[in-house]
Amino acid sequence: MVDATSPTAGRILEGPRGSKPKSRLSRRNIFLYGTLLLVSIYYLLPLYVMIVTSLKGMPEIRLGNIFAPPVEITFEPWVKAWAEACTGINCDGLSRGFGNSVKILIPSLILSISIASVNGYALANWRFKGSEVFFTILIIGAFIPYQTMLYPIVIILREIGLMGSLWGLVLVHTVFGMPILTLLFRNYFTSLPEELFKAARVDGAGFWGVYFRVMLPMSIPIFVVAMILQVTGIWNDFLFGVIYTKPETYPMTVQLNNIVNSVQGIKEYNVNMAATLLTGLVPLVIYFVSGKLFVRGIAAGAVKG
Amino acid sequence: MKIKAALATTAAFISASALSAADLEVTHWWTSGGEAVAVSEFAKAVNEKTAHNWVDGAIAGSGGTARPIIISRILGGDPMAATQLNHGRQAEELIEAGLMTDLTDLAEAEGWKDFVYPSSLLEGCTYEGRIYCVPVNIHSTQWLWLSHDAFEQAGIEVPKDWFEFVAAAPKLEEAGLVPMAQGQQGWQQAIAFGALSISVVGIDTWSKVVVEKDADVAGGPEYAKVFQASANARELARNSNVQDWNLATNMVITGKAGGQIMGDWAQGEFAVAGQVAGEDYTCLPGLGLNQVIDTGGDAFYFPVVDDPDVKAAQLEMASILISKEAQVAFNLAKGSLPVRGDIDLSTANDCMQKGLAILAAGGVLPNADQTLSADTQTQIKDLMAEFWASDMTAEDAQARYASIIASAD
Amino acid sequence: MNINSHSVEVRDLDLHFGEVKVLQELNIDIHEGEFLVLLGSSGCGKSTLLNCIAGLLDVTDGQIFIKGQNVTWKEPSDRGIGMVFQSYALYPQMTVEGNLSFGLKNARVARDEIAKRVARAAEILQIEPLLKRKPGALSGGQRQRVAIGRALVRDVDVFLFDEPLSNLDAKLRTDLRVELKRLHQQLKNTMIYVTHDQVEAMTLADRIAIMKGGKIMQLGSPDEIYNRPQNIYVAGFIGSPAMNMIEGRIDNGHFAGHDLSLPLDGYEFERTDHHAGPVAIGIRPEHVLTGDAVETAAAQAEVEVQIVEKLGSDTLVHSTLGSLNLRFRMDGLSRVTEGDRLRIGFDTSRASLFDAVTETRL
Amino acid sequence: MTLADTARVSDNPVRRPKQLFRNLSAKFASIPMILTALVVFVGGTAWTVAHSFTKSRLLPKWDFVGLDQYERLWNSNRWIISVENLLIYGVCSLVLTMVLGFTLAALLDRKIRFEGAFRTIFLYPFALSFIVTGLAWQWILNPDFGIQGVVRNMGWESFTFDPLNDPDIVIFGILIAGLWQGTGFVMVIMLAGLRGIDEDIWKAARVDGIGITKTYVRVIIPMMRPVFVTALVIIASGIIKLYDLVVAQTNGGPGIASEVPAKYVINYMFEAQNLAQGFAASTMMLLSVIIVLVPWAYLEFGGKKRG
Repeated sequence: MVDATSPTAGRILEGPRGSKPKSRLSRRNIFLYGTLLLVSIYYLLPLYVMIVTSLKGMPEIRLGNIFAPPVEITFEPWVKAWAEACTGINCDGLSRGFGNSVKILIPSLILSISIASVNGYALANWRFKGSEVFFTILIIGAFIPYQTMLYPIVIILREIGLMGSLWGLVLVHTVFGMPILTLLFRNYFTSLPEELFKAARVDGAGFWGVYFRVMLPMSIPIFVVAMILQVTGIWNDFLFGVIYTKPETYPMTVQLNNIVNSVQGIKEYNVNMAATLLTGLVPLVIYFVSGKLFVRGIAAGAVKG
Repeated sequence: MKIKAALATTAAFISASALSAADLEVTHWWTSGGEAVAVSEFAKAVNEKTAHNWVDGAIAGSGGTARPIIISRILGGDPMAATQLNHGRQAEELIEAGLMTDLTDLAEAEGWKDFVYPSSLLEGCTYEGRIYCVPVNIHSTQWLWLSHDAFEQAGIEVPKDWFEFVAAAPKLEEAGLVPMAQGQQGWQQAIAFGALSISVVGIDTWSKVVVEKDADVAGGPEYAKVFQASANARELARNSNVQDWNLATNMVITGKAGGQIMGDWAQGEFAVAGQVAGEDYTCLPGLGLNQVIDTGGDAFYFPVVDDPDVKAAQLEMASILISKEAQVAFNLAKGSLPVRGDIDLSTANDCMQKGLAILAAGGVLPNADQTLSADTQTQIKDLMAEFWASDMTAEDAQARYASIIASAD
Repeated sequence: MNINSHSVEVRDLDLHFGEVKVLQELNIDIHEGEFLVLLGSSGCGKSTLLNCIAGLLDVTDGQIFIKGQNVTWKEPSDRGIGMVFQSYALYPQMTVEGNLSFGLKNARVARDEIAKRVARAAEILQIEPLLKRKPGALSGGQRQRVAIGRALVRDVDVFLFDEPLSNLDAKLRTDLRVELKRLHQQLKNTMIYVTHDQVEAMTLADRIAIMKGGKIMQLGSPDEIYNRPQNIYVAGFIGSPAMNMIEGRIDNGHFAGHDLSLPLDGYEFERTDHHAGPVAIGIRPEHVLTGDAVETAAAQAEVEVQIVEKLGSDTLVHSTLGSLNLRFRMDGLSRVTEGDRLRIGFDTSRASLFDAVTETRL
Repeated sequence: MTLADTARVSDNPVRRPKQLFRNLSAKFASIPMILTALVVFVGGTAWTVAHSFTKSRLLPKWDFVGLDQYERLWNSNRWIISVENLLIYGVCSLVLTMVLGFTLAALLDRKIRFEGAFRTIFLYPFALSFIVTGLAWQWILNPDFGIQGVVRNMGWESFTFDPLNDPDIVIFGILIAGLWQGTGFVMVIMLAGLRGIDEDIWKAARVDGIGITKTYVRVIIPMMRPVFVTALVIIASGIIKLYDLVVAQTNGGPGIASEVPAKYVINYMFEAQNLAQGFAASTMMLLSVIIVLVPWAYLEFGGKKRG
């Protein structure tokens, strides 16, 4: 690893984690940044390839080198992916799915996060007999492949009359988002000082009072984390989206799958890549914009057991 | 004219209540180029000839992706108006559970029995004497597609059967071509295997195994030839590293590969590419060995719905799907054969004509969907996927095949 | 009997966490206006008891009364208590004023009444200039004042303090200690105060309850606790440096052990003066006589000085007498050094005598 | 106790309230969680397990056949390969994700410049679905157009890097994509954990002359146990569900070399229309999860009390 072990005088005073080195080209620095840059290539390569490919015309793609930048930049694949690509007989690209995805995302996001945060809060501060058992079941539930639950869920939704409705889908997202979110919220609320909770109870705040007046205002970071995780999860969902919706309300991922898997003649890699990027755009933007908050939120206690 | 008459009969037993326009959601997994054109013919027919609106619910991928979605929706009490399913044994249980609309009255009124040919198609839709689906096309899977361009490059004649094709392979390789294009997916490999088996051993032996499920025959010396042929095919396809069937077909179209064993739907791809049968490519039913084809195909089912408007519209739609005009338009586009024996397909190309001729001559086999359960078919697909991608010996593969047949249902 | 003379009563309180018995058969009566300190080392159950009284923990068995009302199963806010926590537990997103008024708003107190009470508490605690600030902008001492204020505005009968001064530095702790004392004198409320710091306990308490293992070892005034510890644990816990414990027997009105024979004429036996079994005598370092006073003592001995600790006000000497270690206090100006031999005397009238088996006072 | 006391206690009998009604709001608020746990997870699982003993085909039915489905399952070559693949993938993914995630976090924690940029680069793949991940890597690993093709075009003709078409290493081709997608999130968790370590620990280690690597291994990592537990839950739950990535990248191929259990379950449920076989396979998956998880979960989440 990094060579900073030699206890040269003065180093000790520099601070714990090697702080700013004196020389920009020290061996340690070359190693450190070298490693980071190398790893960055691994992480950036697919994105680079996707972007570059999506800007090429098909003839250029057939020439071979997927890493070469486009000789002639064309936005046609993007236009096609957004508005023209066909699935079956519908040729309106991804555009239709975008609005649907948003319509699915918003209520799912709100419901799943509200329920999971209240769960986490109850588990952290208001334990009752059996609460840990339910929580353990929930955590094990995180390991069940969703597909196994497909039929039972169909039956449950049918029985409560939500099959095929938007709310059925919202419910499914809430249920399957619950394990990890509840774990995060529970850990976060556990990490908050318990005396604060006690003080609020002495001050006469009940279950909801403490939650809304004391806990909630202190929990912005973890809500950001939950929101980012859920936006990603719900937006990227294909399985539930396709089963619990109808063609006119198919989310974007279903249309992405249709475009990518509808091979008409030859595979239009550029359109596929553009469609892929378009579909990933919402979560990507959220990550790029609020990545810092995400890290902070996780640091703010989501990881404390 | 006939259509109008059919519509009249349909309307006759649909209740007297005024028909109002309904949105008819139709799920299917026809999304490749030729398929999409074909399905739009149906959509056009429904939209133009009725007051109803075809809402396309295409789900890309194979039936494996689409089927759970379709079944979940039907089970969950949120059915679509109509859905593609392969007829045969797939829908039996849904019918049994009373989830599918009984079309018998309509079929009798329109006299389906009289014009659907071969009659096995309607049998596939029949459960305990009642009819539950509309067959829309006939697909057969015993076709060898050959690229004229490729053989020209290699400087040899276009082969006339499988064995000639195998003999020509070294020449193709010398010319830097892939002898046989083969998509690396289990179902395509199973098709190749099925085509080889019927062509190599003939109908009788084939029936003993596939229809009667005689494991001894399946493991016997006669069938060993099939596995030897499959092992040969595996060698020929060594350098074919595509996944999707139409990409493999595209290798044949562009002359990069000599040939491909694929169902008759490959024809649609040739058509989209503007190629002409007999000039640019050749098709050999039964791999040029046995003049037989199976009669699988697609069918439409109509799940039971509550909405009376939709109920009525479903019957109208069923009637249209099987009508002459729609059959012609659809099957020409899709490259499959129509389900009616009473239409003139002079516009059909060389390959379709060959298929029709075989049908007329009675060279008809039951389709795997009718003889083997999806479960057994999946096991065979798994075996084939493993066999084609590995160096498994023909003997090992045969032994395992025999054991699958032994437990088949 | 005047019921109201008891402000808080705890009856047969049990608290179990699974198999662990955190509080056992606990009984305690706290008088109106009394300042009671719960003292003990960590894990003794003192904070747990306080939390039970506050209603923040469900008891396993037993009853709790506040002002004659059975509050065992009442909500914390319905018990007429105010509580101050070690970590202050101020709501970080609210201003000082918000923190002070939060409980009153929850109790739906009229707005002008809230303003009045907040103003009064702020005045008492001298935090008026801080009212609009958020806790993050306050120093530790200021935060603790706000925390106290939060209890104050509730206008309650009983104040509960859970180690309120532990997070403060030494100087601030001393100041606030005095202030708390003054506050108690001014308000005359019942106060229950948990601490592990015996100086705080001795200076603040009307009575101290010393706890160990979920039980009260002794409940009494600081004076009683210090001078008449009821058992060896209390004797050893209170006082710094700790009491000298010498094991031996009672023989004919004398304590005999470690070659010492100490006459027990001046000792007030609480139970029996004829105890046959092994006993231990406890003598506080300051009750070992040195210098001129030695001559007046009925029993004397010569010790060897091992370590001398100069504390300024007095000098602490660690010495050995044969195999026995003895600590004692001398005047701050006395000149002893390591290795000296010193004569010392014992005053048994202020000693404590314990049954070495039951560890209780004789 | 005095007489007056006795009288008062009996005058004012406050019995322990019914356990059921204590903490009522909390219980009320937990109803969604309880329903999810009991109805969906326990109920759904029980339903699945029960039907694995039947011969349900397309639709769930009650035709009890005992352990037939399990016998067939364990005689299936594809299932055995799936399990082996999951084990290889699982162990590699768990270890590598942890090690890479931690190493990257440790590197980022060394007060470097552009930390935010690097962090974003490592994290962004997590925003993309497995489908997208699989497609992108399928593309990059394509022997003709991807890395192999490019290197060969540069003149190194014998260069071979074609994991997706080599049955022996195809699972590692999937691993490359899986790591790409998942390490960033674990890195963030690790980074958060590292930031939570008291600076004094580092000072103490410095003063004691403990090397940096050794400090990480001996001091920091043991202190980050809860962080590792959270990471473990998240990684492990992802591994067992591995499906989309395989479907998008190789669809189980070449042959059946990259099949995984979740795919077996789904294929048999829906493609083979043999629900019971799929249920039997998913029961086996669940069983292994439970055997590993329940004792651990009990220790981790169950026995602990606050305070």
